[in-house]
Amino acid sequence: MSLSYKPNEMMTIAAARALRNDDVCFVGIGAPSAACNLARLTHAPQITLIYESGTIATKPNVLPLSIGDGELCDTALTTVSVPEMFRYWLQGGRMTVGFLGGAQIDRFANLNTTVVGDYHNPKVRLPGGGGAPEIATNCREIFIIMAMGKRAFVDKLPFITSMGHGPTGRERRALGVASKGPTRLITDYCIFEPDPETQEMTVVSIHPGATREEIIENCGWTPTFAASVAETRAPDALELEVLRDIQARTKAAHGG
Amino acid sequence: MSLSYKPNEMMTIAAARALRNDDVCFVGIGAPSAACNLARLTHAPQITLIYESGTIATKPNVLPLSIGDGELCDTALTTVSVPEMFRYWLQGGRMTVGFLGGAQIDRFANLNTTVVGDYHNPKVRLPGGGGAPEIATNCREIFIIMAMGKRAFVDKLPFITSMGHGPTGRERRALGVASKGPTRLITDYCIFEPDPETQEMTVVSIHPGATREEIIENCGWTPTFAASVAETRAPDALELEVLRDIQARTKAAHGG
Amino acid sequence: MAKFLDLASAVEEMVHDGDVLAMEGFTHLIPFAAGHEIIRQKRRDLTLIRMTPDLIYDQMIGMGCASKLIFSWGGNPGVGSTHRIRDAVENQWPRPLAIEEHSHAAMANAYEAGAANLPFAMLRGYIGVDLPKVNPQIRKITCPYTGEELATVPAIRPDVGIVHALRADREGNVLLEGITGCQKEVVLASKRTIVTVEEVVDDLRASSPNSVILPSWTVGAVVVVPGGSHPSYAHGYYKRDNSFYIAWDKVSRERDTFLAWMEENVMSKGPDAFAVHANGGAA
Amino acid sequence: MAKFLDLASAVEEMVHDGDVLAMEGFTHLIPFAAGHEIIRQKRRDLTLIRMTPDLIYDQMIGMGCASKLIFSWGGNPGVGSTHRIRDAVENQWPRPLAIEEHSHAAMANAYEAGAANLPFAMLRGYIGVDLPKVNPQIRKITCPYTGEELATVPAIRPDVGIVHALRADREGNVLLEGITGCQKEVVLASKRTIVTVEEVVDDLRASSPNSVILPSWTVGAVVVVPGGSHPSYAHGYYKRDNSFYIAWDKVSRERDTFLAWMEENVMSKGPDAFAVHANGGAA
Repeated sequence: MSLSYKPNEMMTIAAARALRNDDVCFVGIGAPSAACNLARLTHAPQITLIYESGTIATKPNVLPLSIGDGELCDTALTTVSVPEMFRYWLQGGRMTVGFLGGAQIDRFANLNTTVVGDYHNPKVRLPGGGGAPEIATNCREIFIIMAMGKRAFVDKLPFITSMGHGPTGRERRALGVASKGPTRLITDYCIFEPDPETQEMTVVSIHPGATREEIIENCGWTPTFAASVAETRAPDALELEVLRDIQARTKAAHGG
Repeated sequence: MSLSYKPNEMMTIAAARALRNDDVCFVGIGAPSAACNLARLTHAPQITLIYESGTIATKPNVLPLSIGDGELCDTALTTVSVPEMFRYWLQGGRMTVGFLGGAQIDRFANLNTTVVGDYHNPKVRLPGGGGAPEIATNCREIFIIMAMGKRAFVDKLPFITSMGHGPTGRERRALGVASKGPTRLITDYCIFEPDPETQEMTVVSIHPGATREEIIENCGWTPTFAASVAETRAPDALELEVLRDIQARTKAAHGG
Repeated sequence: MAKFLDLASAVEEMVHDGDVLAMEGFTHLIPFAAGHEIIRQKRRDLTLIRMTPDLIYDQMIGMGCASKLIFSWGGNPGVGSTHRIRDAVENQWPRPLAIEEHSHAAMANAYEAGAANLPFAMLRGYIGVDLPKVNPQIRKITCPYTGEELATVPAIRPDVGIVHALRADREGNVLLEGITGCQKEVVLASKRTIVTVEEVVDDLRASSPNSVILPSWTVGAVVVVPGGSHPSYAHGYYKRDNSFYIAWDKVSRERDTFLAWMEENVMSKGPDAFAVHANGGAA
Repeated sequence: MAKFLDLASAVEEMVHDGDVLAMEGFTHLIPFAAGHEIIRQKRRDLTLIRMTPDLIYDQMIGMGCASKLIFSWGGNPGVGSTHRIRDAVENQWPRPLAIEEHSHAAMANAYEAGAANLPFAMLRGYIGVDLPKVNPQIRKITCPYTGEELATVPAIRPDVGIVHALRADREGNVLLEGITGCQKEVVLASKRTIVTVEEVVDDLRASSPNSVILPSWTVGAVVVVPGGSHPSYAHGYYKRDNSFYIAWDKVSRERDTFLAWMEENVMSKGPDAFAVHANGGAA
């Protein structure tokens, strides 16, 4: 008997699976936070989650609405100042994984969360980079979670807020950045990984029920598919239950 | 009836009197620590004493042997890390007074606590600068407490560990250092203050019973006396009692 | 030594038109009551500095207090846009707003450098990104030992720094606990400072010898405003009002609903209006 | 994740001949037991880093473990000289000792830069003094905004960092409290680390949400050595043995009394010998 679930749930669950028990993860708010906590509550109970508000090894019972909800501090091993967080912990190179989302992404996993249109005369002003520019280079590798769509997956970014593999896929290495950059892009249709040669994000796994045509349709560039594309394992009952549980607790807690 | 006391006690008491109730004082170990705590226990109960171990607004009952005795932390308002102490508190420019001692001093109140003889082939290796080089420039003014003698009060320092007014009295200003530097030098015979023109440390007050001849005899340069030289007020009963009390408690506590 | 003042007097004395003003609190302890007082006193041409402008600057900018914003992430956390800031940037309403934009890491370092009395901060950052192309304050320096290049930003040294804290003792020593953000740095980096607190107590009840405490002589004015951080929160006093953040999206989306809300909840109220939130239960 | 090891195994695994080794603890929490184990294991050619070499490096240098010392204040605090260090510097006994000398401010900043993964530290320091003339590692940098010159020193990134802490939990998370010195920085700046602790407990008993805690995954080896900081001290466990510091002056003044003391108290003992000091009463 197959379970019923939404594409968004598949995305979060696929993202959670990418995390390992011994990861030290710098968590962005929203979908990354849901994925990281799902991992912690299922296969990776020892994972260390760190939020930029300074909370280290936090174990929230409800998902925070903001990056600094009291729940994060109350359940943390310890909480440090924000300058210390960015200096000793992020720049210190202690994070194995940085988990990012964004408004727009290109084929080399560069992200834009700053502006659509001209920077000085914007069409749409987005929130800005926050921690992302330094998360992108100081974590050992980057996972990105984003729902697909032509306005989000674009051929050319109007602004690079945080670097993936660079505008042509070569700049990251050329700049001498030692960390790996985006190694996985998890969407609501599929999973991308960088091609070892070109660094272009390439479809390596398609979620059950999704098609190549849908992926092409929702992507602003012509996506490349790996020689061998897997089918993503469908969510199992435990994954769905834990995810829905924490989301229900979260909704009740935030009273939104 | 006059009280009996030692020159060393007069020195500590004269130094304590220089401190004000609203001073924030960076305290060196030894004689400075005794003077600062004597001030706190007599005329300056609100004085803020800070030790480089990170202890802020500490109120020790016994004088610490080291700069980081537990007593300092136990009685402090709060204790910060040593990098924070040197960055936010000392370099931050928050100290009104830095209190220093030294092995050797010259007429412009430059201090040597590093080496006698050639640096690379030393005759006597002294402890080194510790906090002094930056205390000397980052505190608003500097008080120095040192017992006189020809080996300590020298015509030319073999090594400048911390700057007073500079080798010729002009360098401090020329380097653009905004803080005042040494404004008072308290010894077991007298008190020196810098001449407003030349910055040479000049005798402005002689302790009861001490003579100009003794001062000249115990000074490695020919000391200048101010046009009007005062007589230092002798220790009063309270000052002596409090000083001897804390020193007795200290001796008992350290078991030395 | 810190002076104990009421909020109106503290803002009158410390905050002037044209000041560079930093109001910090990273999600936690955001000084909303002080922001409202600045709006009521109609300060103008402020340069506002905050890593996350949050609703407090959305309100101040929407009410016309600021001519410039220095920031690193400008949304309503977990909800969406700060509409009033967007309206100012995109449509110059109610007045034009210049922006100077950084990353969180750069701003955290810039506060740290300000507290440490350094003229600038350096970081391993801004690599391969576009912000340095549009922000000339982001520069480079070369390590004198390894030849590596590092990004630099100017230290933040505000005219005025305002933070909210948990409590003060009778001498004006101030205790912070929980998510302390950049609040210590802001107070130490600013020329003048206001600290609003939940309460004044005989004993600070510092839980650790290493508690985050600002000595009285580092603080300009201490102002007691129970609940003064709402809809942000105060660790151990009351929780973040996440439902308010969610509701703000609708209030702030249009100019008229925003102005009506401000009239009702800010212009015609005083700091006492925050007290009701102090009784919202322990966080 | 931190491994729980006995002291001999931890030193064997982590500390090698020729290593750059920092053992910190600013008066408080100096890791004496670990120093003694290094002496027993006869490590050689170490570059030793400590702000205040204190008796621990007097002992290690007197026993011939080091070829270089990086420091900022080299006395026996409140007592006088560290005679064994002086003998090494002045008379090359038992072997020559190169020195690299800094100020406290510079070293504190250099540890901080190491923890922050920066290649160097900058400070307002070394103004008008002679140390830069004899230490070529002290250099200058110009502020890209104001043109001011600041002093620089290289970041400290030791091969091995060793500190003593109060306690660890069963996962290897480590708690510090009281005078924490540069200990967090040393652990975060070092490639390999050993943390000796007074005890292992089920619950760290952190008194504050902002307690100074090193997560298990930042620590290489955790070693339980009750009393392992004596004659330094452990906040809440036992006090500084000031009389030992005073007595050391006489023990260390002559080579033969020093060697006899080391034979009796270090070479023929093990880490268990420190346990007696753990029962000296709460600090």
